[in-house]
Amino acid sequence: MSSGMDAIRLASTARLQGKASTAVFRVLLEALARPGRPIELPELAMDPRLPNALLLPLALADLGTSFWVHGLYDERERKLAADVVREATGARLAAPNVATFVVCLDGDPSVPSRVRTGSELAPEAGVKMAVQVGDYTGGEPITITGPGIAEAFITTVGLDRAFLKALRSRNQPPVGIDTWVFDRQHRVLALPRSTRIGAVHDVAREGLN
Amino acid sequence: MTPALRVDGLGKIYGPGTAADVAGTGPGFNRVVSPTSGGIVAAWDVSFEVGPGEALGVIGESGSGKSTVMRCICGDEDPTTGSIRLASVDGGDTDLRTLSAARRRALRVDRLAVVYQDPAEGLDLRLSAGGNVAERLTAAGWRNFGRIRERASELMLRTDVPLDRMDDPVREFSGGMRQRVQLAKALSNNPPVVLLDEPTTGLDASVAASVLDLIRDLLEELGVAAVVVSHDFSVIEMLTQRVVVMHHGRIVEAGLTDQLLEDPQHPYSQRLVGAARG
Amino acid sequence: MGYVAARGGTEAIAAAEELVCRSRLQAGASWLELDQLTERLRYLNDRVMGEGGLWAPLLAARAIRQAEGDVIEAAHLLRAHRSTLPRLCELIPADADELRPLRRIVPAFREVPGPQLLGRTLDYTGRLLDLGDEDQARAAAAAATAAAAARHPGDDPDEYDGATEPPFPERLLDVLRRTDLAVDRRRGDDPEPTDISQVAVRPGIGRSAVLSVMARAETGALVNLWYRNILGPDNHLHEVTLGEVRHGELPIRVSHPRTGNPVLIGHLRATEVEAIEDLDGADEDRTRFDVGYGLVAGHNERKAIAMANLDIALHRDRSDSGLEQAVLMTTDGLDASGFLEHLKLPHYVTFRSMIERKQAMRTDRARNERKGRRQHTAPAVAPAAPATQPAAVAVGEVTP
Amino acid sequence: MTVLDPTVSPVALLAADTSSRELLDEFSKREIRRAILTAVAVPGYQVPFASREMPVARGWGSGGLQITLALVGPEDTVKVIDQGEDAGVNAANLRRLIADTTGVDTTTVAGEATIVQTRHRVPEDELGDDQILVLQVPVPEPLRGVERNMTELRRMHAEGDYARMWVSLYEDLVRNGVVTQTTGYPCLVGGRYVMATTPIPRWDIPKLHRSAHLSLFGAGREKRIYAVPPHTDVEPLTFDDVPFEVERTEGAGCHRCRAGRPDSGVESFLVEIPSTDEGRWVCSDTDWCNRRLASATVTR
Repeated sequence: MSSGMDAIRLASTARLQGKASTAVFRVLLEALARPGRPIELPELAMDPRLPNALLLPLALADLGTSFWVHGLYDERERKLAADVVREATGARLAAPNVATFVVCLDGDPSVPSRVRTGSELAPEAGVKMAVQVGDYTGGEPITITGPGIAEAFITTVGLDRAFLKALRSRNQPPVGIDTWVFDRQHRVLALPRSTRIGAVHDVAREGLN
Repeated sequence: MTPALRVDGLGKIYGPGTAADVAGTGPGFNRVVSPTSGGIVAAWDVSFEVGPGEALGVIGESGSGKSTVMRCICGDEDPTTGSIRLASVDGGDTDLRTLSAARRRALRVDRLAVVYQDPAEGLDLRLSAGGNVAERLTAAGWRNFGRIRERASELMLRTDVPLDRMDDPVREFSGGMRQRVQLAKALSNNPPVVLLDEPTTGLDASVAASVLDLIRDLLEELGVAAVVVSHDFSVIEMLTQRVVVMHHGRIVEAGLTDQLLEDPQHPYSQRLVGAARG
Repeated sequence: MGYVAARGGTEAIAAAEELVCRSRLQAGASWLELDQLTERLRYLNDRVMGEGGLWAPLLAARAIRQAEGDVIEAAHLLRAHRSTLPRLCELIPADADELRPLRRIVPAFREVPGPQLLGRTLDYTGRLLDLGDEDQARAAAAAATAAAAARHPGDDPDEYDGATEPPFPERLLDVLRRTDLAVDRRRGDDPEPTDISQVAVRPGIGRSAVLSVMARAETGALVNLWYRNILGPDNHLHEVTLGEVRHGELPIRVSHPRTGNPVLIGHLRATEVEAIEDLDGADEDRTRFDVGYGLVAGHNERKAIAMANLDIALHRDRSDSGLEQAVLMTTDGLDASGFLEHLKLPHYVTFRSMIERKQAMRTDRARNERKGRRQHTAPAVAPAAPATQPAAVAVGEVTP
Repeated sequence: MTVLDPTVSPVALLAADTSSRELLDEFSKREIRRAILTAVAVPGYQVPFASREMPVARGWGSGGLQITLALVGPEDTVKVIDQGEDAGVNAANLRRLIADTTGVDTTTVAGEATIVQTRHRVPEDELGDDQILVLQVPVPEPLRGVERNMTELRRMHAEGDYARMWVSLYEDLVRNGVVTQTTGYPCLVGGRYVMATTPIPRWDIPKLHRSAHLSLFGAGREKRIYAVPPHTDVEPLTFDDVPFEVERTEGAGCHRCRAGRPDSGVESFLVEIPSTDEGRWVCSDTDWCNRRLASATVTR
């Protein structure tokens, strides 16, 4: 079977319609409103070969939007993912610096510096970015404060220091990147541009308890 | 000591043209229109410094480029070339032209004040006199109503605006009183640099004289750095210690105000002084 | 839990809706057929499609019938219906040169390339109210309809049939360009027409969006904005000379979703206008003309002319005069009338808050009068130092 | 589901599931959802969105309705109020549109709702972290009173340049002795954007400040969506020495549930019945008032 047909077949499992689309959106919204808190994704019919990070464009993209999929390790996987998103949403594939949605499959720290962040006059042009990680326990511990967070807390989100540093440098609210981090346990957490990500590698570890 | 304001090699061309098209303009050619591009070289190669507590005069006839220089410094216009530095911004290391439009506008809140010839440019005539002062103070972060009222009252007293007019719309004020309110607003949060553009032009002679007195006293008291732009040597003589003479967009002479008035070197300066004395 | 009907309001609106439907049905007249609207009230039908932003003659007729002739209500029904329809693909921008004219006039010249074709227009019909006998008129209409149905295209050599006429080779703008009399302001920064149903327009948006807003505007609003600028306080407009005024059929195509090839899906009627402006601004090229453009769905010449004239005015008006904002934000019939009519909604919470402030002002005034204090000095609260107070706040010796 | 037919447009396949009763197609919902997400990520910023025509007129809750329709799923329960009242004609109309076209459950009890759509009020019951408040907004621009030009307004928000707003407060105090802004009091959100608080009364503003719930604001006619996430500062613009005052009337109390009377120990936003007798005040939140009455009866 050609990879094109493969994408069409996979897209049929990934095409979020009606209730599924609404359910995924509500989880993405809930995650964004309460940054740093992992939220369970709804049960979906999506083929398990497809990474959950694709759910961001799958639930929100359409004819009038564009997307980019980034992944250095597996070009076949990356291309297939992009074909699936295009097939399942009608969105255009575009360069990372203009895309409405960016999916980062590998946590490559160069990605935040390559996407659009909007401007003071048009914060809405800031990218919506999905990052796929293995699990949240890995990565750099950070403190999180800002809107949606009752009290600052320390957590890990599965992203390493370099990625978080790149993200922090691009987030100058109201300009910045809204990030959703998907793990492999069917969960998602969000780091909107309004969230202040603090470094804690030099903070006493007791803070984690 | 770092000058409060430093302008280096400032140039402004309206319309087409670059530095290459400046040749053939200026006092030596008696024209400001570039023979190569047709653009208007309103100002070129203008450099000066103003120290804290010092007042510098910029004198010239209309069309000499003096107002262009002022508008470039305060950010109303973007110069074609040159740099502008304030001691209050990174200790004078940063050329203001490299800042974003938003940051440049923010400088007008507490680093730089402008007093325009036409009070309508510096004031909102629909607001009360106190409200105009409040605009500058709230922009600078003042959030205490009583303190703002108190400060506005002080300034009204100091600028001879009757206190019982403080809450009246400026629209109802005479030209002289509007100009006093403009001074009160500009100086309300002690900006380190003040630019005054023909501050008394258009006022009746007696009113102009009293406003001039007020400006002189205020500049002395506040120790701000001031740039006074005027076509009128009597204004420059009264307010400034040093002066530059502008003609066809260039500085043709610079010196101490009293010396230059006494003994102008450049023929254009001589003509200006002659006209003023005559 | 199910549907919880709140007491009162639900019954009231259901009863009102029932009354509307019942009255519409029992109007005491025969049922209004859709073709009576599309064929006998075509200006009305065209206007509703234009302002509704949807070319669908039978749906527009339904909307007019349901709205009992309220044009804005009918446009609202069309647009709300469109909201329920998925947007499956984008049209290929139509080429106005392909318009097959049913009518074409060029007021700027007596002899032009192609014909001056008066066509179907009310312009020179005597504006005398027809008080003829109803039965005779009915019979005449029936006879004419039957005769038209029996006739084949081409039977009558004198009858113009737009469909057989090829597109005209040159429009007036082409002539002006050829003779170097027109400013060329074709530009590349707005290549894909903006679909205004997909974005929130605001000042600074591209010309295609501005033109779309005018094409969908309420006819009366656009005509009024034009006239207001001719005679009213705003004064941004000159009277233009009309180049082309055309009404005709425009072919509409889409890209095939898989092959990408253009596919003809039908025609819509449109009115097109070119308005020629004599440039006289200080920084404008007085040796040339500029041209404003209007194109609206259906036959609606006054709207297309207002649009073309406003288009050129917007291009010339580079100041912050507010004309652009006025065109973009105030000409939509649904926006304006919806907001106007929302005043009929309950407002007793806001009104209560307003009364409360009036009382607070009186209390404050009374308190100050008792104290014999001027009303507008600092409040009795002890002034505290502002949090962000600059280091020095005083002017010379008046330092407190 | 025929998905392997390459002649069918992939977009048509995505659209195919939309049931004919819905007021918004899948793509319209997606566009609204994108705007909602941006709004939550940039608290207080007015995000432009396309704004579809709804079966209600512009200015009649079309913005709130679009947000609610973009949110609701089968698990939701919706409450709709206008002026605090579930039974108001506009609330009833919006509720029936939402329920009829989505099949979602509705309620009048604030605590039972997952989504509360409202015009002009915030319920007296404190909303929880599993609830979303959707506010209908007629005029989303808080600075329009001091500036009409949209380009300049955009600049002012971009630069956080709100001096003229402060001056208008100053002038108001000078002229009138009190801040006369009634409903829709301007607030600074998250220390960054000045936001129009629809026209809810000042009484309701503290309920938005660092709340547990998410608030979404929809302006359909002006095509803007904005948001206050949970636990976000919503500070009414006022001078340090001029306290922000909510609506209160000395001695007034609800003639039904007695809220507001000194002996009741509880306050609510009261609306006036134009009469001179004792019963001239009543709670604007009718369901809250009803429940107080019912529980008082049971207690007795």
